[in-house]
Amino acid sequence: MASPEQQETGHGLDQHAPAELKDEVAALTGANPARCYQCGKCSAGCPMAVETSLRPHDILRLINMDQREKLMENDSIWLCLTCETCAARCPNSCDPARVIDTLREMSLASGSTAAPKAISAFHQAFLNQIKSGGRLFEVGLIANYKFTGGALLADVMTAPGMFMRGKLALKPRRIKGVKDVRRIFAACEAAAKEQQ
Amino acid sequence: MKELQELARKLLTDGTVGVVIGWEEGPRGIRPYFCTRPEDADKLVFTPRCVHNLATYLSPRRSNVRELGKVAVVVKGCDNKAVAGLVRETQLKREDVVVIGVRCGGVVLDPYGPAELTANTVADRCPGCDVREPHNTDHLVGELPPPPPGEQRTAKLMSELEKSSPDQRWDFWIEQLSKCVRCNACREVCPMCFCERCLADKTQPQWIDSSPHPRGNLAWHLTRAMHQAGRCAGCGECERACPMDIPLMLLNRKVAQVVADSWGYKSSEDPAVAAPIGTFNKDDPQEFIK
Amino acid sequence: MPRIGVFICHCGENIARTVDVKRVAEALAEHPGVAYSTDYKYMCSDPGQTLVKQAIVEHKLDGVVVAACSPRMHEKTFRRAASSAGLNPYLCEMANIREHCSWIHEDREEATQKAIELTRMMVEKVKYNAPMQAIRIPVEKRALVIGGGIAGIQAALDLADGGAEVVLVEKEPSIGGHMSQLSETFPTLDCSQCILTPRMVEVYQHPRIKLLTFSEVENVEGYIGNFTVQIRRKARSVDEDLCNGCGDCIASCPVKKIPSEFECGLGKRTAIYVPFPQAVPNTPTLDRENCTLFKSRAKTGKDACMRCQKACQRGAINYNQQDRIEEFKVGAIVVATGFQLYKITKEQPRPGISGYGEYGYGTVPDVIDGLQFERLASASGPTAGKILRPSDGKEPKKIVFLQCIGSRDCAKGIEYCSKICCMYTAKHAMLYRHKVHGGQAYVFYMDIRANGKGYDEFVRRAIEEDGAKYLRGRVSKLYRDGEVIKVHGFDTLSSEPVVIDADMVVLATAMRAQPNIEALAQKLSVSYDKHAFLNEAHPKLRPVETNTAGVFLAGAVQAPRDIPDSVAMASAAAAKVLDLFSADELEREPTIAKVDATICTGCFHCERVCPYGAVEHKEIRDRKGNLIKVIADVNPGVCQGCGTCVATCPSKSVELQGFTDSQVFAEINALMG
Amino acid sequence: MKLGYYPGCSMHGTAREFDESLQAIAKPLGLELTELDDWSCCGATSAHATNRLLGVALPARNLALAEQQGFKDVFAPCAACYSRLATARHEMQEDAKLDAKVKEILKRPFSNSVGVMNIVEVLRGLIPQIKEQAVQPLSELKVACYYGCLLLRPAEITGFDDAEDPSSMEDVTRATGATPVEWRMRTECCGGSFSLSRTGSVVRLGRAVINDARAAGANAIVVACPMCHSNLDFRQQAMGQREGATEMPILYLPQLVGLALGLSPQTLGLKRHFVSTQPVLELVAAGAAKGEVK
Amino acid sequence: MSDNGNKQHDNSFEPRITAFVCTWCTYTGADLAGTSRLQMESNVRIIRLPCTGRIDPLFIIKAFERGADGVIVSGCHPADCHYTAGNYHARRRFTVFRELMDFIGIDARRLTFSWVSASEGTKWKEIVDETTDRVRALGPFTAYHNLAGGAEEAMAGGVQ
Repeated sequence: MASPEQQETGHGLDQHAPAELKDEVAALTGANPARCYQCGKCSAGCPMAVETSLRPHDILRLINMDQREKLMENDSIWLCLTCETCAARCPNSCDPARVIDTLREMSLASGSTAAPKAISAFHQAFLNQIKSGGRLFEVGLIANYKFTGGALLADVMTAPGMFMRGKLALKPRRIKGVKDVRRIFAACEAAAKEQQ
Repeated sequence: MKELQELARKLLTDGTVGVVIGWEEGPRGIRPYFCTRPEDADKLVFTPRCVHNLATYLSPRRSNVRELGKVAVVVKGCDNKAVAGLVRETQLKREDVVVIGVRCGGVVLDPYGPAELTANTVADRCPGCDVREPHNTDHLVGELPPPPPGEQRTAKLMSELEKSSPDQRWDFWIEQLSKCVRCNACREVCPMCFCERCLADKTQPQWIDSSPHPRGNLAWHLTRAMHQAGRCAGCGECERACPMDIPLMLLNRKVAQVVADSWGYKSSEDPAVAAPIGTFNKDDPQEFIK
Repeated sequence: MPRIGVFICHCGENIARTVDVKRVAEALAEHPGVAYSTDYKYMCSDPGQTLVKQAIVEHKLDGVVVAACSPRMHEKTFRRAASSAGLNPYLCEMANIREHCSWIHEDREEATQKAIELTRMMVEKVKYNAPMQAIRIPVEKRALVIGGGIAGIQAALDLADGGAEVVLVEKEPSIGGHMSQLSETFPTLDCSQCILTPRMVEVYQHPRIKLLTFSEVENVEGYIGNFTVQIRRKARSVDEDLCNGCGDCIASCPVKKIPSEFECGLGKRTAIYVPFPQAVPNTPTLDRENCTLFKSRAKTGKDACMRCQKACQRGAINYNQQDRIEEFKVGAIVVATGFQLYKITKEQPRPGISGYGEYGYGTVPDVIDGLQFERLASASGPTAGKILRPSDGKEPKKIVFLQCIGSRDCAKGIEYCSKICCMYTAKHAMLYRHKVHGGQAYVFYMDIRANGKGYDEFVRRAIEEDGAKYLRGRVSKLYRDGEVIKVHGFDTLSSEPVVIDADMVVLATAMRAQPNIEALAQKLSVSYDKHAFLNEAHPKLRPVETNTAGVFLAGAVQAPRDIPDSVAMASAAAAKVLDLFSADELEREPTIAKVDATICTGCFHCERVCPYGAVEHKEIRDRKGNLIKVIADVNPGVCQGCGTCVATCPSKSVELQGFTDSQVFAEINALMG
Repeated sequence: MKLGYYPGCSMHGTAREFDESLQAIAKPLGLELTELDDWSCCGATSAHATNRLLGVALPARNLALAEQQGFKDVFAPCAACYSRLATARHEMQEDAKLDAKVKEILKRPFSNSVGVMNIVEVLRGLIPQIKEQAVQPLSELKVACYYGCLLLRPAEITGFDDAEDPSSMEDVTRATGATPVEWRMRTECCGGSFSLSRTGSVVRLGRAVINDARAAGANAIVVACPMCHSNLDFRQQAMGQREGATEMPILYLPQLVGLALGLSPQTLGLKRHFVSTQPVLELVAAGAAKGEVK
Repeated sequence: MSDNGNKQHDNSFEPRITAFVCTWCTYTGADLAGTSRLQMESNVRIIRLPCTGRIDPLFIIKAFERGADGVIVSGCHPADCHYTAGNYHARRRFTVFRELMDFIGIDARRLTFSWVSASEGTKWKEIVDETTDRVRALGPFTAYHNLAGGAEEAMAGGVQ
């Protein structure tokens, strides 16, 4: 049995991603999907396993089978809570959590629309907030999120408690280094484009 | 001086030993003296001209010496290291010899040269000597004189040589060693050269060309230096005995330095101290090995 | 003028492709001292060897050089050929023009030139080769078997029945090993004790077996055919000759609550005890750790209790017994020290291995390991064969078996498969069903590895007839929840998360190497892998031999093994030893050092550097018997031929046969000539 | 103890009481917190879930700031921020390419020399002080220590406690005089990052946590993560409706410590919770009363 | 570093290198290099000995005397010696010898000492190629060979 050192290809940001999905993922995560022997321990501990159609071990399987579309077009990768339970218990250090992060990134890059609106909208809204202010402005987030179509959030808005309890600041704070932050965003988004 | 003579007389009278090997005044200077009769004990002397390392007479090659009966030998600290060496390498049973140590303030380069000890006349091994009072002897005689004057020339020469380029060193040594006439004086005088048949005299195969040519000379002196590694007592007799004035102690000192730096070994008066070649530590330094 | 024959091999295309063999043969024909030089397609083939033999005879050759592959490959072959043609085998040498030439160079010119030089070099060496005879050393026809488990027992019996004397050493008070703890054995479900105990008794009664229990190997010296081993007989506090095994002492012992090792902590024992009723020998052993007398000795210096001594009519109890060392000469050693089980606890005995926090690090009382289950299922066990929960003695209605605990789990530090778990888990599921009617067994597995005669059928039976539910997947987490143990798993086949409320969980824990087996391996200078399993000499062709001649392996000391494998290995090892013992003398390569008495000065540098203590002192006396000198002398039996003494000897008074100074000298000259 | 303080966004909003209680106990425990100048958001899940580089670069900016402002350690009380900062630090150490890339993006000197600490780690280090300063033994209080995911996982990044069988939060709790209950769900996920976007899951997971705590006899759950808090506190109603069970107060660890130090509910922001913390306060009072009897 | 094949054909000098190796580790490692078909420089000639412990400084002196441009000494890694300790003694011996050669003015870069195990075919290839490149760059070592010699001139053929 080859040791992980031997098997792990270089870590993230390889300019020339290899052809096969498992190699690509390996290159991007530093974890090696080929080491997965489908024991399902990840899925056994996954809090979302009851809700997703693809469980962590299915995802690893499809990666090893080079089933790019099946993965990108499935919403399961978006239902990961990133609680890291799978990664913590994987006998072969396949790090499913990190692998799924990477898949989401790839899926975005591929322009897939598999992401549940609510979730992608939330991520978008969240990041927009940071981009504009450098920090999260919750009220702004909520507004922005609602605007981008996250209806679910109504309950927070209507929760009078939030304001009563002074839990929602009303004025957005903008940090000095906001330009700095925006530059970081720009650079990272550019890098992401390069990826594909 | 008296103390030494009294002791020798006593040892010879009560038959403890058959011969006391020491030094006497000769016509041209100090020379080794084999004292076998109590009445001759007064001839024994110890002065800064007592250069010879008498331990060499204990080597098994000098079986004729042993025919004189049990041997007492007078040693300076440096000579005593050779005695220890012979015992360590089972060439001599310590109980077969009476070792008379003399406290020493250094000796001159040449037993037949100027008598007085100065920075110019002092033998090279003496400055910084750490065994002016010999250890593990049966008897210890004389007052401890002041430390030797001057400084070690070889040490200086060695570091200069080390600073120079390989080619310069090569030229230096080839020039020096080309002088060698293979008279083997260095070998004969060395207490640690006790082999019945020296490797250099072996002909099947002949590793070392025996005729005096630079190539064979180099092989000979390299091999001899290797054989001295961790064994050389540092008495300098080889260099003194060399008729061609080849700085042989440079090689021995270099080797001694390597041995000290690598494994912290210093030539010792104690036979129990294990020699560095023939022993090892699993984690000896090995930077030079890939 | 020497008459040397040179034979250049094409090795099919392997050499000829890059080396111009014809030219090599021609060049060598010109070389002084070469009487005959030729090339051939396959020198090692029968016609090739015949060619060599004929040439030796026809050309009256007094030396042979075969330029072909590595001597490690065919030196023996050609030396045999030479000797069958009446030439001393050691006058035949090989030049390696394949591994060291044709295979590593492309340039034909370069390769050919190099091949010529390498062959010349060997020709020059052969000129200085001397005829030699293989060394013969007497063989001590007694074997040491270390470990009294099933492997050790089998090896000892085969050896003794084969006529060899045997010393069997067991560190525990009784032989029997893990097998004696098992209830029933797969795939036939016959009772372990029933098949093992007769073998144990046989060992005890065998006239040629000396059984040393409660003993350990202290030191090993010597070499194949001539080992000297020292055995530590640990103080038992009971005189084995006087004791008649009546057991009165045990009955009298007031300390009764010590967790029994044999029962894996599920049962209790006294301070003076026999591990189990069928123990061999059934001589009790006093556990000084827990004995009242020794405790009070430690505290107050006074002796207390002493009931066992009073109880013993034979006066066999001896509180002042000391460890003693016994020495034996043996010709061969069989290592059969077996294995230990992996534990899932937080603290682990060796770095790199970690426990299972997700399974509570072994803090949940009704989570037990496979061996504990064996004890529960064993008729002679603490529950008399009933399956009951350690916590409350209730019968578990739902039981979950987890396979691959520690095994095949890189994250926990053990990547290998323990081989036996699939089978004994299936067995457990069956036994459970046979003993708890209406009970339900679940098995979490990853792959079923049932590759033995009747094995897969056995597993199928557990599923088809005894209704064990097999779920393919690892369990992520288990924890105690009131009465039950919640087992969170995933069935990768139905692709459904599974949570089982189990009454009891059995972990099929990994087989690991014995604790500090490394120390023993070093005493035997046998190498071991990173998991401390001892290494066989060759994974396929020499499975029970080690790289130390005369030391053999049997059972789980080499890798996880089941009973049939262990027994097979044991018999194989025994056969190897008997083969070794079949001759009165051993043949060894005569590559050893020889001292030239005429010039040795006895400085004993050689003695200082010799790794084997092969250098002895020898007195040389004249006719009248006066001691002339003491010189070095090499014991040919002990010398292994490293030649360190030769390089160390200042006067070159010692030579290494086969690699003499003259030979090396000639090689160097030939290269540079 | 002097630490660079990285509050993170929620501490100034939804998790205000977390910040307040922490500030309140800092002085008595001799904890000196200097807020990182011009800190920015760590990107939270949204960043690393969609763009790994961003998920590292955003926290890295703050680590770089800390380094420039001369801090040896950054203290991120919010478990999510802690996780992001620690992960960024770790990944840049492990992955040379990433390290180079991020440094290039940051456009400021950075040698990744700053350590990252979480609230539990810090308070564990202050246990002696807590015991010393405790004026109100919370002897009547039984709490369930809830670690959630981000504090402990992945072990090679957090590493301050056993990922499967942690004890540090319990140790701090004992120091306050309260009794930590034995329960199962303390390292399970509450659904945090879907708080707004997939409430269904959050309710399901959160309910399991609360039920288990209740079954174990806890009077309150103690958390160290604003997301856990907002789920378990703010969404408890939703869970409760389907369960019809009594409410379970959710305290931040510093709030618990604050109570032991005798600080007022006001200062500790105990009034800001959705689930009333009154039952807890009553138990504290009861304990105090008993204490006086003794 | 030049890999096999692309030799510095600009200078015609090809060094002659003698390797003294132990049969258990390095010789076997060299065999492995062969069976793995690792192409390497062809300048090295191996003299096989049981153990590095057997390797006498005289071998090296003689090799240089007879015109070797470089010498390799290689054996089992520490703790792996087939004879348990031969390599440890060799290590001490050559620690002194190497320094001595250097002191005498023989360029230490002409001497390579290495541990190459039976499984390190690749390492052996590297040792061979590196040493060859190094010595090739140093140029021919004639100084020693050209020293006036005596009786040996007669037997320069190497045959006695």
